[in-house]
Amino acid sequence: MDDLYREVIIEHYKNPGYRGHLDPHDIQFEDNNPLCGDHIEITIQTDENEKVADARFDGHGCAISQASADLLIESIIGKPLDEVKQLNKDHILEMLGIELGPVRLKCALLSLKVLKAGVYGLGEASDDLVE
Amino acid sequence: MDDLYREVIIEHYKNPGYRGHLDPHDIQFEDNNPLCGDHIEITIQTDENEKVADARFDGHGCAISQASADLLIESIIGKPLDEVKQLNKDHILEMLGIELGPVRLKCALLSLKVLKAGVYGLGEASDDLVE
Amino acid sequence: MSLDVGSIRKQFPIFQRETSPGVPLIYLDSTATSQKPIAVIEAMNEYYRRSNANIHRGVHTLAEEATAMYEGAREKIAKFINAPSAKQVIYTRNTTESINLVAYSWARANLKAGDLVILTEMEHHSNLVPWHMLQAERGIELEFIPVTEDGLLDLSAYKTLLNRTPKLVSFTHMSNVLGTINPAGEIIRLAHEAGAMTLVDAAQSVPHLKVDVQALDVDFLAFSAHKMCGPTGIGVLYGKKDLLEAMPPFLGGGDMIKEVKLRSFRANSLPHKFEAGTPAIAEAVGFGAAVDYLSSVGMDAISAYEHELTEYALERLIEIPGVRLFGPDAEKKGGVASFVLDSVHPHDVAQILDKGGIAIRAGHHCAQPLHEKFGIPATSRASFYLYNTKEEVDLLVNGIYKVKELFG
Amino acid sequence: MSLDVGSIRKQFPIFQRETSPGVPLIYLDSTATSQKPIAVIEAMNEYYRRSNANIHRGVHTLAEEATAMYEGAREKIAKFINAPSAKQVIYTRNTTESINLVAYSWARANLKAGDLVILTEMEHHSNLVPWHMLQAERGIELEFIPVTEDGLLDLSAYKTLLNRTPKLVSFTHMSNVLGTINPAGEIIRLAHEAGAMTLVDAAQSVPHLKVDVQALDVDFLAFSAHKMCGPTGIGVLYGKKDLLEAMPPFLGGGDMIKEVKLRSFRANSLPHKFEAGTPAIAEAVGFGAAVDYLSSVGMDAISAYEHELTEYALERLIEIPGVRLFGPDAEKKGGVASFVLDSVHPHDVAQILDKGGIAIRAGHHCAQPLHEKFGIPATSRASFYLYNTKEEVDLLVNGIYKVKELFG
Ligand SMILES: Cc1ncc(COP(=O)(O)O)c(C=O)c1O
Ligand SMILES: Cc1ncc(COP(=O)(O)O)c(C=O)c1O
Repeated sequence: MDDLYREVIIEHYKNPGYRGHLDPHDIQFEDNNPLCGDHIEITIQTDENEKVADARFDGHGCAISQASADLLIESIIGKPLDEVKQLNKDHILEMLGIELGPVRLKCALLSLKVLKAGVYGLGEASDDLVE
Repeated sequence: MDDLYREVIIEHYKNPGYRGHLDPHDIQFEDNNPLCGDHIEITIQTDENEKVADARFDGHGCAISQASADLLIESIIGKPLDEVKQLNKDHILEMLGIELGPVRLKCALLSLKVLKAGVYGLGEASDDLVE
Repeated sequence: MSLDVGSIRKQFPIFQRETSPGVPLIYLDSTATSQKPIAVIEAMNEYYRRSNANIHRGVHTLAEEATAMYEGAREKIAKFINAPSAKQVIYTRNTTESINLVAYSWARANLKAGDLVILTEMEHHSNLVPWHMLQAERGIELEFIPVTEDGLLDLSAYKTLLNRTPKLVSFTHMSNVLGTINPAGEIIRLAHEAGAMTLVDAAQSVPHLKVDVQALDVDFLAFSAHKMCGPTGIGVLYGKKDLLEAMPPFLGGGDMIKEVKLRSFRANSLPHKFEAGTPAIAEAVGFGAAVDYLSSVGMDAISAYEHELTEYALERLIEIPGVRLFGPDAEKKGGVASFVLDSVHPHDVAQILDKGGIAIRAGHHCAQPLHEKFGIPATSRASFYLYNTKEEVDLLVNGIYKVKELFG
Repeated sequence: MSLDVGSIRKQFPIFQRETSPGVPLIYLDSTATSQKPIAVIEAMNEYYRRSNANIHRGVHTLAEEATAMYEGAREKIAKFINAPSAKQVIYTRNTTESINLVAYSWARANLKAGDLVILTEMEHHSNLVPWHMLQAERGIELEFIPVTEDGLLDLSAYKTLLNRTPKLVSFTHMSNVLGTINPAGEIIRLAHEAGAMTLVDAAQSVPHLKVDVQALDVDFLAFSAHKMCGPTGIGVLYGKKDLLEAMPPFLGGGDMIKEVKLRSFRANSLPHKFEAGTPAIAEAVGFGAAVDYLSSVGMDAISAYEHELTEYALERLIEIPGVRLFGPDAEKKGGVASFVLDSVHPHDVAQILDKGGIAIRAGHHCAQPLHEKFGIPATSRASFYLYNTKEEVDLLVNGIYKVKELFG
């Protein structure tokens, strides 16, 4: 069991460091995973150098989706937006440190999908963003 | 091979005794087997006792369908129409003396179907007539 | 318990497998799809190894054998649901396609703007979306028999709806989430009195209960092989003969025709009119074997056994602090136990149970509106079939305690 | 011949069978459906014995394995036809359903009364009846590229038809009666120049030739697993991405949705939008194995071998007094030999050959208008695949001589 729900996941799920909503914000996006009703909103403040000055996530869902979101936000603060645009699924999987089947992968990648749709300024989030 | 194409079938196919068309006639019906394009027309003259006075078949198709028609016509001449109405597939199969799969059965029973639809005075021939 | 579950389990090769080394499979997801007995797997195997051919129009030995097997299975299935004739058993891909067939063929020929179709709040998406599509295209109206707090259909509300002279009442015989077994006979009788046609989504009932289409007097009934020990890729639409005969064809192509000209065609007679192209032949053979298998065990024995198992499971589950169960008492339901656990997301419940080899389903189970009604996005669902045991229920309960610990 | 047919035949268990005691099977009916290699049969067997589960929404081990196998097969099939993405590979029941999907979804959304659809006179009923139905419902117009006496499409007539600005050109890549391999690339290019969409009925081409959807630049392409060493019950519709994305859904139900409310739904993304309900999962796994099998033998080697066999067969058949062959020379056709024999009805030919274990097909082969064009109700058809041999052709020829004797 430990390999699936590593302490880091349970910990970030129970005690997220970046849950919240920034107001004002420069970037905002939200989406849900229709398979399970998971919902993630991300708000970002950028600085004059096009870097992530601060960010937060909000929403609800399974441990994997919420822990992933917390880890993801932690990892992007201070990063240039251009670098954030390059993030892919390996980034999330490395942080989680577990293997996931196709269904749970969707949970894990929901926050990244929302993040990239927001940073790219898209109208709709597509799975293609995180493949 | 012999058991399938018994001499009687080849014989009735090559030299049918009752091929033709009666004019005038009291009963006429025709139909085809869409699976293979076989076509059978049957014409009947009845007498005052509601018996088959004379009958003929016409059409084209495989040996089984044409031989069956010839054998069938031969077997009904002189019979009361009420008896003809009772004929079923066993009558044909006995005369042919062979076993047939579902597709060839349709060929063998085409003439009976046409005959019964005609004798019953139906608008359309249905497979149910020969089941 | 009158079933010899030990020897039944031996008929299902999958129970020899471990989900990971040393962890045997505990399969509690038969509502999604059932496992297959050796007789079904072997029937298809044998078909491909000995008799495989295209059907109906072939005169060679293999084609005749394949045709006889394909049509023979239809006879078995007709008998299994007590259909008056095998011609009223139309092969489809699954329950979903069966319902769509009615929506495309019968409904588009018979319903116009403003006509009312009554569904229920506990429908599977398969019995919602085809009607949403028809609503968008045709402007038909939809109303829903409400579900009560304890997971039953509100029949008095139904009677009120019937005053609006619906054209069709389409409902699930057994809910795949709540397990509720709806009083299909009564619902159909009332519908007929109001002049409406009826369609029963029997995806969950035909696999688990004795269903008699003539006793029910149902107009259309849909089910899937894969939920009743049969293969994927095949389902059935049963219909009353006069209705099926009057309906226009649905898919056009080979086999569903009597005659084709360059610019026109004449449709074939039943059941072929609705079976266009090369059908799922091996799957029909497997379906026939599944029906033989279930009949040999006995549907009444299966229902009784599942009932006992469900009663036990509900008792044990409700003991667990933080578990909330959905649906009525065991008396009124089939072998389905859907629940939520404290604030642990069903996906997490299911995934942690899976580590212990326990396969349950988590999500909205293709019944989002029902979940919305209960104010939850998802549930965990354990479901039972003839091969499950009380020991497996105990393992499930232990597993849930472990989940609580991890998230505690 | 670069194929090791001896060892290929060993891969097909059915060739161990006798049609009656002492009479081995000579299977010359692969155009109707192909036989299945052990790898395909075993892949499905193994799926049912180890990994059977419903897909997509399950988080347990079996559901994940089943999903990975189902989607993995889609990737293989996409690669086999060189589709840009597996998302453009929609699973259907068969070629027939694939064409109907285009007729129901794309055509009903895009064609109105008076719009022209061009077909050909050599189409299978599957590529005729869906358009007849649309003609009756919508008043679209149909025109047909004529077939010449030697069984080719009359391309100059086609060019003239193109002046009438058709909306769709839908044609068979290879005729299942004449064997004619149509110049699909050119037909598609000309259609596009005239502003028309294209649909290729590839039921006979994908099993026998290397087909590259990107090289063809085709808009839609349909084929069936059962004709290419795969199982019954599954086929494919390939489509260009923007077209598929713009099309409304066809069947409604589970899996094809993103979200369902009581009174509305949002459709899922590709390919799921078009796959409603529990799909043919085991069949997809078998389809993937079939594509692996054909790839391992090599499509070019298969085509070359079939060509050689067909050339030999046509040579031998034409020698027989009273045999009239249909279709072009071996150069321009696949492994199909359709013929009539004097005044012996094709059903009689087929049945007498069957007594010798030789399985050919007799009838109109679901191409009635083509037969009408040639003024005959039915033909006898022998067809070849990678497992057939020259010895089998010789046995066929001997058998035909016996038929002549019996009817002589
Ligand atoms: C050219 C052609 N098109 C379409 C079909 C129909 O294929 P299916 O029956 O698998 O739908 C066939 C098969 O007979 C065919 O040969
Ligand atoms: C009640 C109910 N209806 C319909 C369906 C759809 O069945 P299928 O996916 O086989 O079409 C299901 C299966 O999930 C079900 O449980």
